[in-house]
Amino acid sequence: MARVGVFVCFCGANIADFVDVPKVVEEAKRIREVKFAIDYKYMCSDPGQQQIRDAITQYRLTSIVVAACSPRMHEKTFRKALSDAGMNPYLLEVANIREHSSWVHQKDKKAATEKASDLVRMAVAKSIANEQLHEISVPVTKRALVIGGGIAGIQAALDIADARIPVVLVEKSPSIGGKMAQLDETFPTLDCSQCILTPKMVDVASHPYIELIPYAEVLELEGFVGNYKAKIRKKASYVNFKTCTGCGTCWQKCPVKVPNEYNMGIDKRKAIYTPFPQAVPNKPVIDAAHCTMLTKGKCGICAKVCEKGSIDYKMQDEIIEREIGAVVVATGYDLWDPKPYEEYGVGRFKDIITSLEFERMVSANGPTNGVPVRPSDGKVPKNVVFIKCIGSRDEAKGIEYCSKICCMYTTKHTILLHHKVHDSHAYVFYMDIRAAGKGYEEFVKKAQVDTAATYLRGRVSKIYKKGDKLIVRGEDAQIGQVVEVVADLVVLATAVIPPKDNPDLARLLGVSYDKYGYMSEAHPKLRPVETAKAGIFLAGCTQAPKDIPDTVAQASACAAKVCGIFSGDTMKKDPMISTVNNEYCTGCQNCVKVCPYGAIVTEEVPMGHGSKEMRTVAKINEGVCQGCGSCVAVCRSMAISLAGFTDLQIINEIVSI
Amino acid sequence: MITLGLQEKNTLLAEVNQRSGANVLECYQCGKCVSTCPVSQYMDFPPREIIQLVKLGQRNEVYMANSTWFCLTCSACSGRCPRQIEIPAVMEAIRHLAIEENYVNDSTKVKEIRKFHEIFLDMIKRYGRNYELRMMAEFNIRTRNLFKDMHLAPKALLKGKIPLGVKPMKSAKAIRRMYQLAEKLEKKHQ
Amino acid sequence: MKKVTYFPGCSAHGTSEEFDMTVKMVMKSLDVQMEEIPDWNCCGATSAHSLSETLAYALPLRNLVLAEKLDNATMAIPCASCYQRLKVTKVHMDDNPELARKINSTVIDEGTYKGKVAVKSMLQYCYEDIGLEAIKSKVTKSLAGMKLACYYGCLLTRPKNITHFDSPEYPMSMDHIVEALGAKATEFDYKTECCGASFSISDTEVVINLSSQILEMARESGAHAIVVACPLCQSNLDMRQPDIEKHTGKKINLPIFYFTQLMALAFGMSQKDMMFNKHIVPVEGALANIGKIEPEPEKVKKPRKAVEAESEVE
Amino acid sequence: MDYTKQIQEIASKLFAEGKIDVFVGYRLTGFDENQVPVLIRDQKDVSQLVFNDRSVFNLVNYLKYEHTRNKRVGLVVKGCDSRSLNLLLTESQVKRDKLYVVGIACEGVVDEQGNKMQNCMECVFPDAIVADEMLGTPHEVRKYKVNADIDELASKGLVDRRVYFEEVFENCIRCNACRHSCPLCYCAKCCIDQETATLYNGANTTSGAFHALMTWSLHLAGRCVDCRNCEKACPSHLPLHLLHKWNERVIYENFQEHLAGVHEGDRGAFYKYSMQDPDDFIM
Amino acid sequence: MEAVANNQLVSIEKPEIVAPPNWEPVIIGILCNWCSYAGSDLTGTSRIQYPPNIRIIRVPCSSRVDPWFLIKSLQTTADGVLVSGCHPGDCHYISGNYYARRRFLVTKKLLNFVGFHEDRIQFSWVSAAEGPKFAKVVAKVTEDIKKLGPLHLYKKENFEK
Repeated sequence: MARVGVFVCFCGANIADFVDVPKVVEEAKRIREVKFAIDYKYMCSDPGQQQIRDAITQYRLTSIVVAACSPRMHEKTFRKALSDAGMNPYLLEVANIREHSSWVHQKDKKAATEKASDLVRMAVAKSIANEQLHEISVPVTKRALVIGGGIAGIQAALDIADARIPVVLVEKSPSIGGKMAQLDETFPTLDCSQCILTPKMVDVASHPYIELIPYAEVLELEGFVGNYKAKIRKKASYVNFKTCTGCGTCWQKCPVKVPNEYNMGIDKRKAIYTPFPQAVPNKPVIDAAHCTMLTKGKCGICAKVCEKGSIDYKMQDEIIEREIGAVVVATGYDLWDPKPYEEYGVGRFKDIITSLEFERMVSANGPTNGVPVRPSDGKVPKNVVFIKCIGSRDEAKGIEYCSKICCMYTTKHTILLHHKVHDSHAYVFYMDIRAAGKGYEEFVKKAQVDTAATYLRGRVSKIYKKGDKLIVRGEDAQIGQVVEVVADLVVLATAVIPPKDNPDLARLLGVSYDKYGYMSEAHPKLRPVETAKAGIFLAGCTQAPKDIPDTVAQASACAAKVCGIFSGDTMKKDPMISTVNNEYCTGCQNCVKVCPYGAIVTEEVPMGHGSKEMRTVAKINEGVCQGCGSCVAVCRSMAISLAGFTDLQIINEIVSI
Repeated sequence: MITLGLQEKNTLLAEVNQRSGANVLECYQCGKCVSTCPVSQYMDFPPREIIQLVKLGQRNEVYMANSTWFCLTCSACSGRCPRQIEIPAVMEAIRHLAIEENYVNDSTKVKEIRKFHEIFLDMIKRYGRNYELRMMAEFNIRTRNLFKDMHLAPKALLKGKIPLGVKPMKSAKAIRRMYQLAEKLEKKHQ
Repeated sequence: MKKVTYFPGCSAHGTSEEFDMTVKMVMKSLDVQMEEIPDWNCCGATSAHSLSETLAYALPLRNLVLAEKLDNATMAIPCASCYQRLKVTKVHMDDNPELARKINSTVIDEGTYKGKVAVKSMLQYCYEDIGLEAIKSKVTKSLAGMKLACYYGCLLTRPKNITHFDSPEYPMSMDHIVEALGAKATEFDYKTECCGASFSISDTEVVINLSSQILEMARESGAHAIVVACPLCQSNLDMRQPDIEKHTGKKINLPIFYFTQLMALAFGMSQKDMMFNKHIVPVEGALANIGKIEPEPEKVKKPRKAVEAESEVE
Repeated sequence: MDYTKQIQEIASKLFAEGKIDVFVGYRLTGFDENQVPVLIRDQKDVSQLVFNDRSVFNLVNYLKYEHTRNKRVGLVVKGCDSRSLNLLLTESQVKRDKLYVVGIACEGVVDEQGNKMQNCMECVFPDAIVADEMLGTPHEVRKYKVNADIDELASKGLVDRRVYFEEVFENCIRCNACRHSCPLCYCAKCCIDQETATLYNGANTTSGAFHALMTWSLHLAGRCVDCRNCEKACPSHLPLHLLHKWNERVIYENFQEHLAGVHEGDRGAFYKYSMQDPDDFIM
Repeated sequence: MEAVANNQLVSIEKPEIVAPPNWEPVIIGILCNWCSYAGSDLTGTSRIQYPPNIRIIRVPCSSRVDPWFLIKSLQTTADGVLVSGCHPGDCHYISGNYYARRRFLVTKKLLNFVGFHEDRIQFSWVSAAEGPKFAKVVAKVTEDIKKLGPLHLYKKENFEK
């Protein structure tokens, strides 16, 4: 016979003013199973909890009902009180008589009291069916996987490795460094991007706890937090990294020229190449799509000139597996292709370039030796028009959101332009200047005052050609007039978008992503680096556009979260998960089909006791199950039940009203 | 000066949105429409400002502005609007509302434009089709500008550019009936 | 033989008689049979939708209803303004059956609107239904030597969600057609700027201002003439050209052709039928360029490369 | 439609080659022209087998009993039967390699009075979908038709329907013949008999019948293939097909024209979803 | 899709038992933990008032709701049921509500077919931020069921509370 204790809370006046608390206690006492009922001013306070603890021992209670605020508020508190008194904490039920009664029926005390009594009775009925549950502990593999080797991935990998946790860093391209390696200087301090990034890249390569796998991609991730298994494909580089010294003879002699991605296609690289001089690892790879030896079987020069014999045209992709405990996703961003801006003549006019192209031009190691030039005739431009919000904040042609960094990098570009071409003039068409950040507004002021960049408030409506100039037409809303700027060069601040394959990666990882393709954080405010899937974290622009300081901060936060998971040898997990009753299971595997986490597998069990004949039944993986109950509702034979929300508990609630 | 906060509710906004099917609240004043509009320089308020005035509920300014009459419905603005607002529809909605509520902009230009449209519609009512020469002549008479475009006339007529007659429609009656029914429908609508 | 429903529009019997004539000639030679909508009426143009929402729909709807009585899948309209009104009406009626029923009540004597005829501009019909190949095959007298600025105006490609034809900013269909005729289309950035349209009569100042910019940009592009597909554009650019020249003090002298006139020309038809005499700006100067092929500036020939396109080999 | 000879030959061949342990078919009742299912275990009994338009029962049902479990089985299936077999295969209840399926391109079967069965008149897939061997000339896939009884009942008022079904549930005697005859009801212990369910509603009452039949029809929603074994088995002659056909219609019309057991691997409408599913009934 | 339009089967259920004076319906609300239960909590913290007839049961996800909970509720204590979950696409458990939505539609139609008024079971999507919406939903459901009167159909005979 169940012995239930009921504890009704006044919550100061919050409940007591609108619900007749003594009446609720009285009603509770009339329930057969209730052996003890009491009210108190604040049940959650220490004296309140003490009453529960005392009553448990004194009345030999088998389950507890607390009628107070929402269980989302204090369920944990009261569970703690139960376990302090030596009782299984999952024998607690909370009747929510504050949010669901006293606060929402303030005009009708009688009805509110009646409802509170009903809620208590339901909780009592449910608690009778409660079972003792025990936290599940799951072993942890202490190795982290970082996907993406841009500044976010580099920072996360270094921070985790510094805590002496092994890290596997997988990078898609031949070198780590990411977008930051393409930048000339960084706002708002105008630090040289290479100067601050390269030391970190070298650290990654030499760190004893980091395994760097460049030119590779993640193929599969299975398992659950603490126990993932990742399949990684190492793309064939056709160069044996173990013997290659990175001397550079091969790429000097290679006859095939390909547009150089690192310089946004402004100049050419070879078919065997390192992306840029400071690349880490500084070993070349062969671009299989363009190498004539690999496409047509002709050439073979690099193999001839390589003294170490490191070139291997027969190399195949290799698939490796790593056991890991947590994942940091840092896949970065792409830039939006401005082709839909037909009114600007994008694609028709050579002298319209994107900001990253401009960045490469003004970069000291860039294709034009740090001087911006007009692609059409190679002349140095005088009047340069910068147009912001290309694709950003434009749901008609691009995306709805603000890309966050364009205001600042455009400001930086006006200053860099002024530095590189002293007699130039920058015109900036903007809609708003979003300069919220440390030193950002001062930086904008510097551009507007020191370099006298002309800021025009409005979106450009049309660009057309007159002679060899581009005429840029837009409204300056500040004077309410249409203005036309005669420009030599137009720079488009194109929007930040997630990498094209982000959704694929997200699906592979089992992480949700938004309509644009950014991966979704678990909570926009309180859990900004976690994903809804335990053990997978987000750093940098893979979650949303952000600048370098924010990216680095988020990467370090990810590292802290990873270290948190790895702080013990096992992890604790809520026991409210599904279990299978083998006796009833028919092995139809509907549950396997609907489980959103792949937490259900099958196993073979004997047909009957001692029987040799086997049959298939479902089996829940405790570590993976999140306790949604989807499987329970599709189980026709009612073989699966969800601890904490069993059919019996819910039916008890329904019939006891 | 415009004083805000006196109106109980911005009914203008609701009416314009309802009539046009657009939502002018989406406008974030980027001004792309203004520099796109071929006739914004002739307008009292270019499209961006008209929309802002609608948002501010300034019925008189909006209705009395010549902007809506100057709109050529060339749809260049709406094609480029980043928020995809159907600006020509907004302009049309305002124009119809102004006509219905008897706001009359009596600047010469607007009067001429309006007269032109009225004569044009009248012409269709009478003949079912447009009769260009008569149209031009009637317009000049009604706007008391007898000699406008007279310098074009000899050349145009001589070259047969503007023919002297028109092939009339057989069932002009059907058109007149359409006009009556349309009028009735619009009355009911109001 | 193709069959198509034809809606000539009021101006076909007035200012753009030459468009109407050449369309008929060209279609005949392309083996297309045109059936004129019996007893069509004016589409209402800008005036109707300036003053009355109902009439703006009712006038075109009557034509749409009449067109359904002919048994053709498509209707082709030479006048851009008529095309726009009919297409807008069609799209709105198809989207909103309630509205369609309401407007239909004003022309119920003619029948019930079903929405089964596709509405296309003559340009669209030539480009999509006839096709460049068919046009090319009829060319007997190439227009090589002529440089032409193709001017589309507002209504043929805009708004995109109504017309669903070509680019609203930088369309190329007419350019492709004139190139199929042998002429060269110039890079012309004012392709879709407005000429002033219906202000032709009511506000000449606007028309002069807007048209002059278009003419100037066409001149700048190196064109010998402008090609249009809209009677109103033609009349604004042609008839107002003397005024514009007087106003700006610059000689322009750009004849304005309908694209069908040039098609007829290239198909080797008699110049007399094309009614070039109706043009205010004389066409002879521009037509004199036919056959005068400028020698291409000779390029310094580089040694042929082994691998072209994406990559190259030194 | 009479394939008696062919089936006898096939069964005899299968036994001769040692390919099967048991053959599930039909035999005559012995006192009239109607038929009952029969399990043939020996080649010499093959002559008992018949097949014509009186072969109404869905033999797939016999795959769930011990007699056939883990044995190599030969089986005759019509269009509707094959769909239920498809479902059993998908739900891992039978192994395809242990079955030899004789598929029939079915012309429709008749009831005891010799009238064509209603479900045959509305049949969408008359030909067996799963088969090792086909008999008869194949048909084209037909258009889905809404059941005539459903149409009639749905057009009545709510009160009429309630009165109608109250009588139906009142007449149920909870004998469970329906679920025993259903090839898709193969649970070791039916949920309706489990403690949680019987706790408040186990009795043989109208409300108990209501609860049992509702749960049963929902478990078969999107899976029922309309073979009407249940109806034939029901001693109270309840119009059980109404519940199934209604669900089938709702599912067909709302969930991308889903029909049960048509595709291999398709578990039924409740085990998949689409973004286009109707949402307008939800506030 | 149109054929079983949502209003097609609704007609008035004839109440055989006349509602006693001061009769108040009992409505069972089954809410998912992450969106609707949180939303109902927000209704509370915002002090938005709604009729007191609803009794709330917490489940982890709307996909936990087995149709026979609804049948059982109507057979035993409830005059009406409301099930509420996360908006499509917002499910805490990724896809639970999509499966649930299918079951709900079929259950609702089936119960209507055998004689229950359609308003007896209702569904809603209420997010954790939609406190006011929850109050509105409850008010509407309560009002609908008050109009229908007490439910007596297939009630468990001699059921003792």
